[in-house]
Amino acid sequence: MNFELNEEQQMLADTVERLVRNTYSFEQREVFYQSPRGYSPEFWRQLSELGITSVPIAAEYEGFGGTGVENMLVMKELGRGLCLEPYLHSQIYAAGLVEQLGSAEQRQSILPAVAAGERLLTVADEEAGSHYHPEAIECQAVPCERGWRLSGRKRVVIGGELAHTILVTARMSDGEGVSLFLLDPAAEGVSRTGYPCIDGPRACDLALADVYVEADSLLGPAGKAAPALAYQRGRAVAAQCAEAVGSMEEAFRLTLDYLKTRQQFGSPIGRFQALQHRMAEMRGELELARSMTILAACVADDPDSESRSRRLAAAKFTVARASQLIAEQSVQLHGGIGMTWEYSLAHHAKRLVMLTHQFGDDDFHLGQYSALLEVPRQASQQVA
Amino acid sequence: MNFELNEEQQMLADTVERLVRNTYSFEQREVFYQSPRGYSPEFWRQLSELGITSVPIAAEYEGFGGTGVENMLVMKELGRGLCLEPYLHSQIYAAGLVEQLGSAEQRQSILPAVAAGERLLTVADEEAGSHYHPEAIECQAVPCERGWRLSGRKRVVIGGELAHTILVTARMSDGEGVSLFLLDPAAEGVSRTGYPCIDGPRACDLALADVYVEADSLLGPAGKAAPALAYQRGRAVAAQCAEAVGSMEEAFRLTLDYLKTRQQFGSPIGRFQALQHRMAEMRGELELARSMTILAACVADDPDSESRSRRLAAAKFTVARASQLIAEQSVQLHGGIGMTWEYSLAHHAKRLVMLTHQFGDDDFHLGQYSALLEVPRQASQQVA
Amino acid sequence: MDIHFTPEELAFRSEVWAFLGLNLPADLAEKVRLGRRLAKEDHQRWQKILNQKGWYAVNWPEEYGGTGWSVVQKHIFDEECAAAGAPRLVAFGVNMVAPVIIKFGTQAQKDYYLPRILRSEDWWCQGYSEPGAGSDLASLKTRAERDGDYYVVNGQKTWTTLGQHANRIFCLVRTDPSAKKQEGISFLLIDMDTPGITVRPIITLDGEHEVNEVFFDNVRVPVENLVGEENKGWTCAKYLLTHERTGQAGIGQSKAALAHLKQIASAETVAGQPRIDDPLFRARIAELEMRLMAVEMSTLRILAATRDGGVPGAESSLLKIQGSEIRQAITDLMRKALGPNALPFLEPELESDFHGEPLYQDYSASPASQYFNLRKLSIYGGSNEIQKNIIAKLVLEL
Amino acid sequence: MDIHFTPEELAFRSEVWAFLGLNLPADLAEKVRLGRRLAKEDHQRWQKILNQKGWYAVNWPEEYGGTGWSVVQKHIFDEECAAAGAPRLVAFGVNMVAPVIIKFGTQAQKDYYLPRILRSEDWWCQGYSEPGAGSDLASLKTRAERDGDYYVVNGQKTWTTLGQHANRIFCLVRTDPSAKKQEGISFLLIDMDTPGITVRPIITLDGEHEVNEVFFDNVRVPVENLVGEENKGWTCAKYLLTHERTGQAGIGQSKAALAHLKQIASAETVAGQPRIDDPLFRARIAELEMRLMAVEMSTLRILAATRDGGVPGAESSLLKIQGSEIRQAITDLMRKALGPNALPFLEPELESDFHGEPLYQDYSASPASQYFNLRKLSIYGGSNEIQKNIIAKLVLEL
Repeated sequence: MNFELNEEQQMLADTVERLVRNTYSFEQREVFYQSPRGYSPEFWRQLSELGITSVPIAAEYEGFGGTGVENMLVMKELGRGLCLEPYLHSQIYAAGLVEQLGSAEQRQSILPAVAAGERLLTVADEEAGSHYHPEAIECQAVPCERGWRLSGRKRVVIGGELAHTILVTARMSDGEGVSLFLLDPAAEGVSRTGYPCIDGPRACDLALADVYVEADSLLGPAGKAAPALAYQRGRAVAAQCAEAVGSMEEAFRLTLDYLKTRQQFGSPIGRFQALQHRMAEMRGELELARSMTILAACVADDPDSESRSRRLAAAKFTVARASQLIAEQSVQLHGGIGMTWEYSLAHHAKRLVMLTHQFGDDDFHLGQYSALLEVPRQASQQVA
Repeated sequence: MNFELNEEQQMLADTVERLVRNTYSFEQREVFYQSPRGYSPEFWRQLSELGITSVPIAAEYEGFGGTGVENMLVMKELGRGLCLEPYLHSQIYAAGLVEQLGSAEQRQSILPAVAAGERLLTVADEEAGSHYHPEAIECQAVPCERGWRLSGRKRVVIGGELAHTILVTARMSDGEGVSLFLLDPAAEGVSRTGYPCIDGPRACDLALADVYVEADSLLGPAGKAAPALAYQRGRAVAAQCAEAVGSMEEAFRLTLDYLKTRQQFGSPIGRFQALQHRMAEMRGELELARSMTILAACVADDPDSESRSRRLAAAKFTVARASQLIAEQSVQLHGGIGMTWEYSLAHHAKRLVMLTHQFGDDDFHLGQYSALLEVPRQASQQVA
Repeated sequence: MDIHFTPEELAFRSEVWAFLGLNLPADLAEKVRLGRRLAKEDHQRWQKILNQKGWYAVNWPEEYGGTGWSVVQKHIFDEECAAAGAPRLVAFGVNMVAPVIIKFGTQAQKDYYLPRILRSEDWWCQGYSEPGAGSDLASLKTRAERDGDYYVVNGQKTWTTLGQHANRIFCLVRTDPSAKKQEGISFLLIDMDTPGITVRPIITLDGEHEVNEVFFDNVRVPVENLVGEENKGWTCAKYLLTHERTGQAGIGQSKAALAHLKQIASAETVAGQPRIDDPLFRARIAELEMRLMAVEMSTLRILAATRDGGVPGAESSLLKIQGSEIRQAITDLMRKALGPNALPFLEPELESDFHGEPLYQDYSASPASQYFNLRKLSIYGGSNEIQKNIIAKLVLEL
Repeated sequence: MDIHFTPEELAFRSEVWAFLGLNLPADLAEKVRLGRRLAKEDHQRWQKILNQKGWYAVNWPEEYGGTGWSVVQKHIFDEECAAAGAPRLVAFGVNMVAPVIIKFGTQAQKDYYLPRILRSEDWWCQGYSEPGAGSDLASLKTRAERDGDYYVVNGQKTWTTLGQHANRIFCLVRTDPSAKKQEGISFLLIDMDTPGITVRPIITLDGEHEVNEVFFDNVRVPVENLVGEENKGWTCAKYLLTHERTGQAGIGQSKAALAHLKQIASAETVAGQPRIDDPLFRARIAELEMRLMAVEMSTLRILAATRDGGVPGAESSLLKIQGSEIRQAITDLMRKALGPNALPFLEPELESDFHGEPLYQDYSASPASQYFNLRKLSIYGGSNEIQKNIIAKLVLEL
């Protein structure tokens, strides 16, 4: 057990930190947000030039071959900068699914381009009635000659407007289970309705009206995608925790600065003990969130197990609770100014709260953990 | 709707307040606690002389005919004084069961003596595995010639050592449902193991080994005691809320005084903003507890309904949460001195926390309320 | 002591209910239910309907056109209005500046302003906060210097809610710069059309234009617009603050919001099962409903204990804290009930005049926005921290 | 960065586990599991077993008889000890005064006291708090006046944990009454047998005799019992406090307590259904277990980041707060798991030598008592409020 970054990891963290700091000022972010794509293609190009887009991809597909720890380092800085690019959904979540489920051919044809930042992926796995349960879907895949026809509606596909390939979940009409398909969004019958999410990144709803996909667009065995979805959502959760920690650190820093400078009743408001204690409590929760994010990063690539699932659920739960606390309290401690669009803090608050609406909120993960709780067997005999 | 006490009610409150203040100093209470009975027979005699023991009993049984509001006024003062007498269990809960379920003869033979403070009752309705669910019992009543034989074990019968009559719940061996029996604790086969509870009053466990009770000891129809138990537990809950409010008010007062006098770092500790804010929060919760106690008192004698049950559950929930908060924070704000046996505050803290272990704790009542939650019908059609 | 409604109170409830059924425009109620923005005209339309019935100036003394209702009646009225989806009244005119004018104003001020408020001819906004004086209100810097029959006002106000609609503003200004903080402040009524006033929007984190900055550049205000004595404006301010905090408890609003939450949690399903049937989520709603019951009882009890028409002193701070916290908690659960469906930021669907097909459900666009918007409740009207200071000082005497 | 245990660490865990299996007396483990009082002899027995193995003075430098273990090893050791039911070590000697003597003591003090601690020949207690100086420790008044080769000590200490067992006490005393607060304080080692010392029990709300008052009436203490320089005792005190707070995190204890909670919640049934299967109660346990996981990771991370053997500075305040809160939360749920069965106050069943039949279950007597007893965790060692002050000042620089 050790908590130190090695030299390479420290360099990676520094590189991303510097890039974000230099190109992603809050004013720039607002420009990116208002632009048609909703993010910065230029920043994405820089990320790919520096090899950052390749970090989560295995070396055999021209990636950097990073682990959960490297993903954490990248995501933390993207979180600090409130970056709008679909790194998590494309490079980590979707690419992870391709790597885990794809045939050698599928992987070779997709992943190098993803690593190079040239091909954007995303996953369409939420529906109106699924609420973080990827198995609770209604979208259907009906087998047809040399392929399938997909029908249904997908909700809130992050980065879905610009993705070159969308990994779509569907229920097999002729059997049990959930399958994953590689979907070309230009295919006939696909329609996308785009919008910004309240925390910044753009997403879309996806309507599939008898969309034909070829046989080789099936990713992994038919009807058996659920374990891979669960596993890769675990990796995504770990990465998202890091994003939240980056954003929390920044929100906390802004608030601490504000408390030291804002004068009321003749002194900096940070002199008031009630606010000091609240900051101490927030600092404590931030510390726990950091620790659980490290834990999540370290187990993200472990083989699937109940222990891994428990730890990832605990990480997301802890981080989600801390995120909401720090979001709400940072705004509260700022007063009105913390609620204004023109101040980055307000956007950190939105990000921190709305991140909990992807991959499960605190209650969802509390439920997951409860279901996996280790309970003593025949305890009554033991203790009675 | 009005929140004012009438003149008679105000007089009642003042009378009990004065009596408790004069005879139940904390030092005296310790003497009563250490005495063999564990409370003060003399104080009980005074209560009966002033007619206080008769307050909850209907006028036709030589009682005062008080409502939930009068019970509240009495219990609040008994709570403030941390009184050890079994007023709640005998005069309110058990007497209420007799009044609701008993035959005219049973009522006439029991209640006047109870009102006069000469006959003590209690209810044995908890078992090791019942945890606030009076229907989840195993104690059995087997019919026999001219009566029943009772077998089983009862837990934590408050005031059970000294009660002249114990109302015992049992499951009918020949059918469904729970029955209530009037038990003479001197009957053959009854054994009692007495002990103090951690918050002061004494209780006992009760073992029933084939105890014979006569036919006329059945209270109400066989197997049909559950609704009356639920209804009377509601009245007890309302009264217990008042007891808790009395104790909370005293704990809060002691803490406020302490904050104003205790010096640390060169000023009274009540000058520290973090402690001020905590006191403000406690004051807010106390206010809510007071309000819900009034609500509970006002609906306690309403006809049974879901609305009454919801309000009583909400009252107990609110009061239990406030009780624990004020108990814990009063101790915390006092520091070590708040944990010493020789200071009344510590005993208020114990009382406030352990009161939640009778008639259901906060989680129990949260569950009750959840089950009774009014949910919009076919909401999806309405709102979609 | 009896918390049951009397037959008279029940009859009053029926009367209010019947009135709302007949007179509350369905399109307005629909906008309110769905959390749409309300246009100025929406508010005015409803104010005029209420005024016609004589139910607009609920808190005024009868001789000025008030209702003379008891605390319980006012509560019933609020609750029924909120349940029916009536627009929440914008308080600045009818419930903020009016009580001040009634208590401290001259006869001429009463004669002029009160009827205009009743008839919705004036839209008032509040000039209290300044960039350097938020929670520390008394440190305000906007100056008013006497020049003949005028005050000349210079300075800046901020967080001016719905100032973009207003034709009048009531302001705290500093008339004696040499006096200490609370002293030297006066209470002025200012016509927003006066030359030298500029209103600049502040966009909040939910993308809304609800608050503004107001700049005063040599604005000439007639001296007869002074309310009360010069340099005694803090008295008006304090009086108004307890009114404001009491109004902020918002029990009726919270009850309506909770009902809406339950509808959303029943409509939103996971694998076909309504969210409200999830034991944990149901318990969260139950907990909130119980707390709201307690806050409602406390509000009624505290208001009933006051003598002067339902405006308590320092205890109003308790109501403000608890009322704001519960409204925030309800929007928190509303957002959570939607799960991923809370993410889209669909501004057009929030517009007052949106009549299109919603992307998902008609209720889905507003919960997240409202959650963020209502962070303001614990900040404005004296932050909840300030309220705790007040309780510690005035109630607990610490 | 890797949170997995290395093969060496796993081997170490096995070694500890095997040692405990062979050497921890079963009767001791049983008492610990059931929350019984431990007698002085119980503690000493276990200390001697550990010392024989060389595992008693875990935190000392190797040259004095310490283990030289890493932070992770110490954590594994704590966790295994707690899981096996080993008595929690009484810290005052081995983990409190000893590090101070090692860091600030004379060679003679080291030579004399350290071996006696290792061999359990001395039982130390702590003379810090005074009736007028609780959280404000530096305002202490106990005086030590120089008289030849002696200090003459007068005053009173309080909250002296297990002082009734102790033959030695380390004290903070005021040696220069004219200096300001922290200055003028010295650190003295005092033999409890010295004439003039009186120990008086304080009974706590759970009926326990765990703490004491200690009175000093012209107690003559040789000057060679001074640790460090005269009037520089505050340096020792601060050094010791970070040690104390770090030790108070008590992760191993919390894990063992949580396991016990789960056993109780599985054994306690309502209508035959284990409490742990109630969705709400299960969620409460799950929430606590997740939090404990987070606190454990944080503790390891913070300790690992320190260089001098696992004693962080101001961040130890975070560990103290979180560690104490979680232990309190566990006993809270343990009490609740028992429902009405938590009410009986069965003191005899808590006695070290109780061998009778328990009234209900063998575990049922202690949870409520422990819940009340552990209120102390957020009070002693610097209250959690004081810890927040420290964080605000030293970590956040507010």
